Amino acid sequence: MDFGPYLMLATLEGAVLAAVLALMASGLSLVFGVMRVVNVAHGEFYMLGAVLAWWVTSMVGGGPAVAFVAALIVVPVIVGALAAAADMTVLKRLEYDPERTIVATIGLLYILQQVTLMTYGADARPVVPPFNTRLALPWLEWSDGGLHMFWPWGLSTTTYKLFVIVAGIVILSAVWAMMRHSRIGLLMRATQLDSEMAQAFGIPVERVYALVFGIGAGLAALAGVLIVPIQQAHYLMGGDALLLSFIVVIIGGLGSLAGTIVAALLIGLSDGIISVFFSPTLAKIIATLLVAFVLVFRPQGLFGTRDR
Amino acid sequence: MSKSSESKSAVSRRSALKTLGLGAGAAAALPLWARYSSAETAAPIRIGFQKHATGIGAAYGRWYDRTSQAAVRLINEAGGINGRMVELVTEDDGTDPKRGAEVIEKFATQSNCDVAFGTLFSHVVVGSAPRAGELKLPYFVVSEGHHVASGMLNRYTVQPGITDVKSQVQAMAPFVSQNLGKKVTMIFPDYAFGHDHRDFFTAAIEAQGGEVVGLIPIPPTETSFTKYFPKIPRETEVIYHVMVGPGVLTFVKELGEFFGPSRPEIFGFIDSLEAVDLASPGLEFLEGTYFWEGNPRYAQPDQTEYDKHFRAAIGIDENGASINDSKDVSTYAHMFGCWETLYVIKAGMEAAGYAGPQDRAKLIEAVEAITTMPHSNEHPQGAKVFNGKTHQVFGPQYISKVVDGKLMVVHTASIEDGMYPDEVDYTTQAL
Amino acid sequence: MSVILSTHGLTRAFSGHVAVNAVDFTLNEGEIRALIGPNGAGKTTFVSMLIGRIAPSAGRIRFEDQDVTDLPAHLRVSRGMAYTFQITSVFGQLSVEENVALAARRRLGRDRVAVRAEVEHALARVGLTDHIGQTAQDLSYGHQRLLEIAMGLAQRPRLLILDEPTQGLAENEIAAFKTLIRSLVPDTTILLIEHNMSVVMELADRITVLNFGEILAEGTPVDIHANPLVQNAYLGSG
Amino acid sequence: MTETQKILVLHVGLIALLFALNFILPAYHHGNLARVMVLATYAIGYNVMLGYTGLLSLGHAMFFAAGMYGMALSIRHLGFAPAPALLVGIASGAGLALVVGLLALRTAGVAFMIVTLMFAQTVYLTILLAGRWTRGDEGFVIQQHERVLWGIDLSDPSSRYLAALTLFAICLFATLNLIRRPLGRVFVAIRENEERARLLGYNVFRAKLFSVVISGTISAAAGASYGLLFGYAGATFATVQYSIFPLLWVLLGGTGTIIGPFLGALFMFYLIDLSSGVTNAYMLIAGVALVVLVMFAPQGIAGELRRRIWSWLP
Repeated sequence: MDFGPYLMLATLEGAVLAAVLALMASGLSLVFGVMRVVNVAHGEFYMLGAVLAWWVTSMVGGGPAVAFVAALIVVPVIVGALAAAADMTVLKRLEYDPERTIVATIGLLYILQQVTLMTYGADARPVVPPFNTRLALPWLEWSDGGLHMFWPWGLSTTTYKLFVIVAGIVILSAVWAMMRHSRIGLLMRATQLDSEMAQAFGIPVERVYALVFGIGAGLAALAGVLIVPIQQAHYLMGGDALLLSFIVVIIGGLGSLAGTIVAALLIGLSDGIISVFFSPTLAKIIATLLVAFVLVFRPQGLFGTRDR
Repeated sequence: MSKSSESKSAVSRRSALKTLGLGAGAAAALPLWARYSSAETAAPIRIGFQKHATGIGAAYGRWYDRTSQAAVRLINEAGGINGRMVELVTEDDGTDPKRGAEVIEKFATQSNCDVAFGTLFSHVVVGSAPRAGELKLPYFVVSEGHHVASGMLNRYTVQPGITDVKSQVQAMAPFVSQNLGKKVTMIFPDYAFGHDHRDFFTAAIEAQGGEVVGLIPIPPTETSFTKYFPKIPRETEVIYHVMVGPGVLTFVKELGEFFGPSRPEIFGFIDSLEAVDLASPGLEFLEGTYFWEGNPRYAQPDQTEYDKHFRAAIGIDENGASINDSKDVSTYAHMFGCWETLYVIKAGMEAAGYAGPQDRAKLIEAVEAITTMPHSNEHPQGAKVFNGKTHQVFGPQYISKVVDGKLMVVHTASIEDGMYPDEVDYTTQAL
Repeated sequence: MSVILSTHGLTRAFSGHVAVNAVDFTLNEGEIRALIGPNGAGKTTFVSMLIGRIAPSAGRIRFEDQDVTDLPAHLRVSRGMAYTFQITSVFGQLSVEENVALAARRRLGRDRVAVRAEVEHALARVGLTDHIGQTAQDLSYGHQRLLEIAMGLAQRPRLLILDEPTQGLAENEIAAFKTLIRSLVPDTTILLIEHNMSVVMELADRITVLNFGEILAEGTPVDIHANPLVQNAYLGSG
Repeated sequence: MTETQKILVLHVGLIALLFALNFILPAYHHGNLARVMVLATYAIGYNVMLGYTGLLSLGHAMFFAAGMYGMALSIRHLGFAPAPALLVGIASGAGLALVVGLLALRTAGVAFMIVTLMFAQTVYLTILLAGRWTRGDEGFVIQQHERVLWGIDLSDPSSRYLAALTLFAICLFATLNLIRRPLGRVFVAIRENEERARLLGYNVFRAKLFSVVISGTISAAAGASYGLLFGYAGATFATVQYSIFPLLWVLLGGTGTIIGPFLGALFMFYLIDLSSGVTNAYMLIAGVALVVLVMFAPQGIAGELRRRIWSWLP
């Protein structure tokens, strides 16, 4: 494929990845920002989102669109409630000690993964997208002294992929509005700034924590529901998603929502675009090393500010 | 169908009870020392089944299990091996080479298995085989990897039930170059299994006067693939794809979306869609493309009695799915290997007069002495030629075309198409 | 008397707010100097720059005739500076002995006998000998302050910077502390941030008053006591 | 008995017990224990960083793999004998640890965890990229005749066991000695209070670098030995899972204790082995064990021993 159309295709693909990553990583970032803990089980909430989406869509009749909308609404709530329960039964008792929380969430990771294996099984199962039309895209070329439009081989996307990009933007705007303009958001921000002070001012910090953990997991589940018509639900899908969203959160600066979204765009797009220039595995190595070096030389993230 | 198999198992239970009753009566009549020895010979033959129950191989593991259980049931119904019942001792290896090696040790030294069997994923085989060799535990793998015939493993590791990848790939080249095109672009996973495809197919297609114009290795754990497809050169006449793991359906779907209505010829290894329903959303574009199949998933018009027998025993319908759930698609192209391997173990044990672990070396020699296996209920995939020096079996390969959403065999590659010179002679190694 | 430490134009700004502003400061060898000033005057920031916990925004620091501005903290310590924290900062999980031993060991290395002797000596001087086997976090607050000082002593520093050492000490402990500090000079120079005015007045040879990040006054206790600017600053802030 | 004597009795006793077990254990457990000792050595290496210096790495598999591949590749492609190959493996791990330490130690806390994770991921992908030499994920066998060290066939069960025990004992006593020396005491000081250690005049960065290099070297020694003793090198050992394992073993056994890594590895091995007989989802049991442990016994097995009965446990 010519370079121009190739780049455009890589960008489109990158945008889909970025949308999903941004959702998932903002959940991780929210949890870290407010609670100062790293949730290693975050990828499993994403996986649960996808698996439950399969379950809901195969339960609900009325065509793929209805079933999908049902999944989009029901699944994040279930996963969020599950996460909140885990927070109240486990994390609360650890007093959110950072290292012990990591260990506990590794345990949680295995529990969720294995229970899924025992119930849902080891197969990768597809969900029918609510709509999915292939859109061939045109490209402009300068030839014979003028601009000509043509349709390169393979330059295409699907309506569902475009929907994922839009849905990502809408949901993230909603999260941002919630943080900025709602009472809940205010409570969260107050808790983030100083949890002891917030407690002193009568903010129910424990409930805020459970809520935040639930919302964080819900966002991951939402990402899982959105991706499952493109990929399939599989019990091991959480691992790589976790790794990628870790990268995004770190690059964006821990706990910064805006930074997370910018980083998701950056990682999503570069994942597509680096693969234009290098052999795929080498591209992955380069991308991974880049992230490591960002952390080493700019530990506050690309968009964070230094603490002192 | 299910009814008949139920009544069959009921019969077998009754006959087993009868045998037990007879055995107990006979034992009571014998002196004490004889009772012990007879108890030993009546003890079941234990076959350690290294199962990918968890990890990335789990979808295969489930079907390898069902196939093996069915074969063991039939073997037992027919009187077992050397008059002894056969028992599968199943252990999960987590599709992990370290755990695999531990499981082999457990079979050999803890659960008193006579042989080990059933591994699919190459890295588990390669990680486990050294331990099997050291423990002198016959290890029958069903992996299709070239590791056995390449000479990397040892005298105790045998692959008598499924053809290896080198042979499979080589057998495909003539059909591809003669019917689909000479300029091939390969898409394969960027690890050993994919590299085997790359190296063996490149050599084979060149021998047929074709060439590989593009190589697209896909990193493991990749979940989206569209971004790699633009690397397919325009001159490509045939796309050769082989993928494994949970991302396969996405891969094939995105390949279809990428090309839309205008695509080159596509030839894939069914590994890309093993255990995946061809009627899955997004796979419509596969119509008219070609697949290698180790064993045809869809019952063909000229289906043999052997294939019917095989399907019935495991509980699989004519579309290669579970008879209880048409969406539960089997790993039909590979799992016959478990069945056939178990029958090879049976034949080997009978030829060796196998009585217990002390006869393991004899068992290996007996298996090495096998040369041909006829197309039969024991070998439903087709007749086989076994090479006792390389410990590798060779069988026919099938190429199917997707017609009306089903895989219809269009070409059967002969055993000779897949033959290559020996790379090792395991019989020179000590037992 | 020779100068042991001096600063020239030492400045530190935190995102716009200037905590320490172009301070020129000299400390003579063998003296006891108190650094006082209202809360937020920049005292801790100032000494933190001296020891190397915080990098200055501008200015130079000289210690024993060498520019140490660019040296990391541990190298300044190995040249003979020592610092005790305002907020008790001992190794809580470790024993009292090990806390002091860590302080002594950098200088004495593997010589276990010498380390042990130094530990006993330092603990005896602060009166913690009986607590040698205890875990540091089990000590009372006052004892932890004394342990902190013992860790300072065990380093045998040329210059000992004490950040509010008497905070949380009982009256009799304060008295012992004064005796202890007096016994250190002239081998060790003392720079002491202190709020307890009786300690300051009794101990210090000279006093430097910091206000809004600048030196407001400097002189003997009597001079400072009589200085109207100082009185004003304290009253104004209080 | 003085504390030092008690410590000696306990640890020498453990090694003596393991030596005696060589002669009495049934074959299966004999083999398992040999494996556990090598894995415990890996965990000991990990514990130097986590338990004694307070550095939580999520990428230790890269050191284990560096040892394994340094050893295995020099046998496979350079025709080295086992002894020099083992040295190459250990040196690879030490060299990698030095580089990783120099870079990663510029960060702390969560960032340090992620940086080590990223470097480990890079090493894993590099092994795959170099598939021509490493055979990628499939890995390769180190043949029996290539595993004869000074005339001892390491594939023989008893030799293997004793070799594993030797490695384990060396690393056990080396770390025991380390933490009683000034350098080890500085590690502990950094773990307890890094800023205080710095202001006592210790070069904290250099000490942490030592810790990473020592830890990486021991982990590499374990990786190289694992490959040599069990005859296989594969990329699986460089995956994230193998970075998580030593963390689990150490936490389970007790961070910052000398025998903890062994207890943790042993406990976890048999937990998985026994539970895999009960359910396919044996990792579920591992997960539950982790949650329960971190909630009710955060100090791990040896940590609880120290808290309850043996306060002198190092």
